[in-house]
Amino acid sequence: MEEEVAPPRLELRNLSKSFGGTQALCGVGLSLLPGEVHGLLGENGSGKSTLIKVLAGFHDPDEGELLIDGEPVRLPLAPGQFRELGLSFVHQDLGLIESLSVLENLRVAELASSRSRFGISWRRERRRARETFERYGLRIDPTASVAELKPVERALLAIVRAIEEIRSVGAGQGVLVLDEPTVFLPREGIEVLFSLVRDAATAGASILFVSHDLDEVREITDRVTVLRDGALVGTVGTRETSETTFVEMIIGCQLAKLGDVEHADMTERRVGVSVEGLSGSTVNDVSFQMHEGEIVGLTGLIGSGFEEVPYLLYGARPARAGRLVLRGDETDLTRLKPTAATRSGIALIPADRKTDGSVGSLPVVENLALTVLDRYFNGVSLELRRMRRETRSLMQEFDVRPNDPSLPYGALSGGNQQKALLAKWFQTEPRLLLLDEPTQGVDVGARQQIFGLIRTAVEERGMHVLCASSDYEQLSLLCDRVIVFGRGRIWRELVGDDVTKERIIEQSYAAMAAEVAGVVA
Amino acid sequence: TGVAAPTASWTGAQANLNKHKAVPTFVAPGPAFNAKARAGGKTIFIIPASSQIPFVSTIANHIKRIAGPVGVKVTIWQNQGQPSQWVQGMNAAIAQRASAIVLLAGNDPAGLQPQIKAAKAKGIPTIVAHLYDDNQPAAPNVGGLVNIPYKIAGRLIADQAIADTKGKANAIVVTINQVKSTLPMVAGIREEFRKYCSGCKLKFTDVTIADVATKIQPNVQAALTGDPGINYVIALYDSAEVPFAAAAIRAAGRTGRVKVSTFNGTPEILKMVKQGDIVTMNVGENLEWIGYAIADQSMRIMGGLEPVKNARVPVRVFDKTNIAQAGPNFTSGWGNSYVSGYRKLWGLR
Amino acid sequence: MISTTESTEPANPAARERSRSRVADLMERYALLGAWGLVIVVFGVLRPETFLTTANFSTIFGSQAILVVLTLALLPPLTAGDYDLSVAATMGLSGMTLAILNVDHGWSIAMAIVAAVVVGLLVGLINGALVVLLGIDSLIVTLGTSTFIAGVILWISDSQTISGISQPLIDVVVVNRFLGIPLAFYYGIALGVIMFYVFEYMPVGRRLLFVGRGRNVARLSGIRVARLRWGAFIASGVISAFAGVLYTGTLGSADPTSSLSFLLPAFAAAFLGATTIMPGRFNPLGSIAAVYFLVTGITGLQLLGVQTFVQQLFYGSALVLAVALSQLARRRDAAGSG
Amino acid sequence: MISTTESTEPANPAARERSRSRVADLMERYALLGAWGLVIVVFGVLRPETFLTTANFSTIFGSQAILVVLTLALLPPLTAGDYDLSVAATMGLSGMTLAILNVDHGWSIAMAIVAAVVVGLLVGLINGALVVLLGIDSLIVTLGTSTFIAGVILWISDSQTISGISQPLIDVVVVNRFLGIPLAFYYGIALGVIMFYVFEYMPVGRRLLFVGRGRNVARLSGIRVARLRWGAFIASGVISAFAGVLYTGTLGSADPTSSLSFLLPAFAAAFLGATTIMPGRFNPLGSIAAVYFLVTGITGLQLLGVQTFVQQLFYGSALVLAVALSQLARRRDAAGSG
Ligand SMILES: Nc1ncnc2c1ncn2[C@@H]1O[C@H](COP(=O)(O)OP(=O)(O)OP(=O)(O)O)[C@@H](O)[C@H]1O
Ligand SMILES: Nc1ncnc2c1ncn2[C@@H]1O[C@H](COP(=O)(O)OP(=O)(O)OP(=O)(O)O)[C@@H](O)[C@H]1O
Ligand SMILES: [Mg+2]
Ligand SMILES: [Mg+2]
Repeated sequence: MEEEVAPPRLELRNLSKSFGGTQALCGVGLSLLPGEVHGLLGENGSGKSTLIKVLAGFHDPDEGELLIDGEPVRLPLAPGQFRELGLSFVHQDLGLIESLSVLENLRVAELASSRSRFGISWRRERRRARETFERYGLRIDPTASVAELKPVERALLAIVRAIEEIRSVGAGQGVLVLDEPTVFLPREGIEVLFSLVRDAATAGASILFVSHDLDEVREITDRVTVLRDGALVGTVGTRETSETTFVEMIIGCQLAKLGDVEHADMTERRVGVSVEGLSGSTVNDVSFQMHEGEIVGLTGLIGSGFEEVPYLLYGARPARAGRLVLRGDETDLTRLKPTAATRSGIALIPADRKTDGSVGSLPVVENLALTVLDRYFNGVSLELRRMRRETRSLMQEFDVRPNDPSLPYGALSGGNQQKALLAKWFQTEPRLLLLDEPTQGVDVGARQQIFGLIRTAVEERGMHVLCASSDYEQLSLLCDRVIVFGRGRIWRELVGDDVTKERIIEQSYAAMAAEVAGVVA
Repeated sequence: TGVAAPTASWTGAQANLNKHKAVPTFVAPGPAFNAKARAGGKTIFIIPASSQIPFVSTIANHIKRIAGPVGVKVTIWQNQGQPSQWVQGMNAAIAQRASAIVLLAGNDPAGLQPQIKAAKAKGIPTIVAHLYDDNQPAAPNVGGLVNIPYKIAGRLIADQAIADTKGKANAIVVTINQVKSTLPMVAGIREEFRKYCSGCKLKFTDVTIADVATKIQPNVQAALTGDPGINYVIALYDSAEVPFAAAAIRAAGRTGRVKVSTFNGTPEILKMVKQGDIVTMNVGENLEWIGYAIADQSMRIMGGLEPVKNARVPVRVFDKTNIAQAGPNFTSGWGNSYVSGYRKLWGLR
Repeated sequence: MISTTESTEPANPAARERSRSRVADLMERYALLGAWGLVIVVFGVLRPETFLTTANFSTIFGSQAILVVLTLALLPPLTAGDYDLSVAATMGLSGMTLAILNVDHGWSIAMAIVAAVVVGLLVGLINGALVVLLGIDSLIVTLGTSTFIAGVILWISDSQTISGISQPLIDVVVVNRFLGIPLAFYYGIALGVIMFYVFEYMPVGRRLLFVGRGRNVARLSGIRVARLRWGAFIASGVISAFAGVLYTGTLGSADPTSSLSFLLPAFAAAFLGATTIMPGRFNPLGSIAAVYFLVTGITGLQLLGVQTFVQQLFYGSALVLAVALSQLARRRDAAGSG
Repeated sequence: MISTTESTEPANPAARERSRSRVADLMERYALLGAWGLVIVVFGVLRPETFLTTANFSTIFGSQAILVVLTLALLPPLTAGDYDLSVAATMGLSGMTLAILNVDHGWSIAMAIVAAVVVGLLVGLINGALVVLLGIDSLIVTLGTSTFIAGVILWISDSQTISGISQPLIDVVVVNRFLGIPLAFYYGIALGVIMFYVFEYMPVGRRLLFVGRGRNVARLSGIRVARLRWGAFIASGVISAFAGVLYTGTLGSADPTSSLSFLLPAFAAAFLGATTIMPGRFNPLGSIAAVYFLVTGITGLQLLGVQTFVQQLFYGSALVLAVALSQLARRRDAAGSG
């Protein structure tokens, strides 16, 4: 790159960071050019988020240099220093405080910087926030608490916040760092995001973009840096690199091509699960059935209500009406509690793994064993040794790395946490498995492995799987039938050969168009 | 003579006060004995109610100083007033084979029966000092008593309220019922009001020891608001109550119209008697005298002698007429008769 | 340390997960004030001639300034997610310092007050250092320093009450009045209003809240977590010291042990206060309302002449009932809408 | 209520998020025991003839059984993420109930004990109901019930100490000995071991831990969160009542107020105990070690005959230093490796 005249906007050299025994980063280098969208790829646990948290001043690196516009900056960064350097972030877990209001979260940058000192006018701030959301076409109440928002809205809030912050830095300046911002976004959200990212890049900002979705990466990035086990694999131009090369760089070997998935039509088989007249806060009088050996997907656009269904079927949120018949056992969903749901063989893997999934401060083994404690209780005492041993092999099966059951769950990387969560519920051998965005943040290799495990369980144990997701590719790879929602009702069902990414996208939009038409009419 | 009964009954209260204004004289509590021979080389183990209460630790230190020259060893079990610490102290005393255990100033033997019995079984008598009035029944298994004339003290603080208002007392009494000596003091107060001031008004408000700081002020202030005629606050225990009662009077804006009479003779409160704006009288105790009395009783018992029935510890009324005699540190005003008296009694030179 | 992140958060975010009607919102916000009004009405009916008098309300307002200030001292650390159990001991230490310097060493009252406040500042500095630098749990640190300070007070005072504070202090605390209420009351209110402004309208207040609600997120957002937590402890120490000055001014003396009994009432008021005015957040105005609600009831009972234990029964049940009330408003709404 | 989810978690999970060397791990685990050993050595050198005696250790072990049991009573709610500030009051109430029934009403000692334990159970039931059903913060509920119970004790006892408990109770608590130590000691140890077993080797213990650390996670994992929290309060009430029985058995009497002074020491021991044996978790064995570490130091000072303020200085600094020590072991490791 000798011919480049302008220095990179941001350059990292020889960055290393270890946690106890784990070497999370080892001599990594990275440079972001002005106006560039730069992808950061790597398997789960390869050190992407760690690198980003060093830039945020959260982790103190063991070693490494940082240059901004060619000027060296001392590491570790002081808290808030990233702001002076023109950096803004969307972190993997979004960096929002749930118990505080949307407005407070949105304005954290101003509140954190000690420039303005007196007399916040909350009335004015509310108005400004409403205007901001309007500009992005969002309908979020600034006075609501973040806990009241859906995962999508939270992601959008974090994205809007970061983009607003980078705008305030000034045109053509700044670095926007996005750590897996798209996992909760449905297709149209991703499109909005990408257009915002392109605008920022055109204005001269640099963007660092992390995702496990290669299509997204190929769509938006100019160059890509790949990490493996904390070490740098290399930086390549996106256009010059093929998908298989990317995969090879990421996992270090060729990935067996999954090929075109065969989608059997199983609607003729016996009905194993039926849901009747389900109503929640957005879904209204929904009924559908699941057949034996069938994996059913639920999808739709924001606000269509599909993502609520798994929680209603598990009793995690109160249903207004509805019945669930699971292999002949009938349940009144308005009275269902998670305890009873677990007893009758239902399992839920929630989307928000941080608050609903597992406890970060406790070891992986205790988190995983929680749902099957009775299995290790021999009437006198828990067999802790066996618990540890079996957890280890379970982690092996789900490719949770590092495979150390005594590690605190929170010390796992985001994708590995997700794999561990799947493991936690899989081992209960449920009759009905409810998934909400099950492979969010899981890398390509592990994703295939997990799909394989789900398939096997369905085929060998006759498990029923219901998967709510706005990741259309995931649905097309996993499901035999996809139910598309619109306006809280079922809009269409796609079966067999119809289950393709394209068809799902088409129908999701059609549902929305119908909705708009419905409103107009 | 021809003069009829007192012009007003409150003068009886005044007379009682006057009687106690003079320096008390020493009266031997029992027969003389050779203290060195009887008690020399023995150990008194003192467990104060709480080492954090100044007058309690002062008495303990007096005993230590007094008994030293006689050849008696004194161990003080420092504690923060928790019963489990007293239990530990009792066990330590038994383990160290003390010759006598003194439960000092508020440490109720009713609450330590298992330990007192264990000590008794080992031949160690438990002496209870500064807890009971002479007329109060003592807990079982107690080997000796040094009582305080609480009832007399109660009568005197009532007399002050009656006499100072010339028979028009309207008093609120701040009690701590949880403390054993409150009972005889209240009995004394009621008796005086009945006797010398039948038209007077008497109200009570009770607090627990733990609530002294947070409750006395609001309670007294509320009482003053509720009855604007109140002109006296009778505070049973000076250091625990008077600062808060005085704060209530000030905060209610009644300084000069509401006075305080109290008991214990703590120097800081005697100082307030001298200032005179709020506290008009304090029934004092002589902590050194009490120390002598306890040493005397302990040495008798350790020496195998008959315990004395009445330790004859006096109290003295301090008001503006005689407060000067308490000296600059407010610890004097008791003469020397008891020092020489006890020394003679013990056969010391 | 992140453990205590959510620790002192008084609210129920789960329940907040439902949007609710304005009425329930207002009911929750003002339930405590309503309960207070009710107490006043009840005692007003029972004892109109003594309870419903200016003298009585002047008593109620004038006698609790110390508790108000001490409760306010708890709020900065609580908001930042830390417990400060040493406030009551700090109040005692600063009061004792003031008394010793003023009475025994003949310092002018102004200088003695400055010294007393500096003492509070030092305590806060030490607490903060132990919590932030060594990363020890705030509860155990302040339990430790509280006991230590109690020892220091006994030491420097030789377990004696020190009386004879200069009259000017007593005058400006309890003797002088405005509208019939001793000045101490207005100091407490003024402090409360200032703190309300800082918490609500200054960035630092929100930063503190972020630190208390999500320490990691706050760090990621570039907030100087350690500095703010430390600052909260210092603020707490200084305000406690101020309470100590008022306490000594009220009593005209300082005693070595009584201040400790203010600790639990202050915590009760802080937590009760977090259910009103701005439910779910520790807030100064709510805390003040809580203090006066409780004392109004106690004073009323006192005027009725009931026994001490009845006051305790009232205090205990009023605490629970007042919180339950605001909680029920929220619940009923949640049930109605969800 | 989710607010308090993480509330009572003693550890620093962020710091724990690093795997660390065995040595630092052991150092952290046994720092408190090491400090205890050091205290014994120091006093052993200073006062060999009184400190290093069986009588002394029998005293140390025998006299603190009440504090041990009361500390253990705190652990179930703390583990479940709740504070129970009413344990000391409950201990007082059950002790007083026992005394009144046994002495004043002539109940047999066995029946009176049963009644005392039932009283504790009822208190736990009520605390649990208020916390779980009404969804009120545990700190304020138990502060309220604690005050209420204190009032009830004054009421039923008429503020008087009740003495004259039947000898058999006294015998089995403090008179009878095994290896020279009163039986009370063994009750405390036995309870601690049972609780250790339940927390560590029974499913319910693990579930309780998850309820405390992540209430929502627990709920969605099918755990009956409300029932477990309620159960924790009931356990706490019953164990507190047991402490009350031991207390009354030790003193041979019941007094109306002294039990309250055990509250803060019990909390101190629970939190200090959470730094040892199983660092980061409230654990019974650690709590017992903490109680005996602190009391050993205090007893040594008492034998030296130092003034009481020195005891407080020791207690306060021992608390902070012991925690700092285990924290430093962890830190050094974190620094060395990260
Ligand atoms: N606080 C921590 N303590 C110990 N180990 C940690 C900690 N944070 C991260 N790690 C470890 O560092 C490695 C890198 O983690 P990181 O979160 O950077 O991965 P990632 O590339 O972002 O993965 P993902 O795609 O799953 O998000 C992992 O092995 C992880 O377990
Ligand atoms: N890696 C980490 N993970 C989680 N918590 C941490 C980590 N490192 C430090 N902490 C804790 O987070 C808090 C903030 O620590 P930090 O050293 O970042 O403070 P700071 O805000 O940088 O302060 P200062 O402005 O004084 O530099 C402290 O309580 C510390 O114990
Ligand atoms: Mg990551
Ligand atoms: Mg820093």
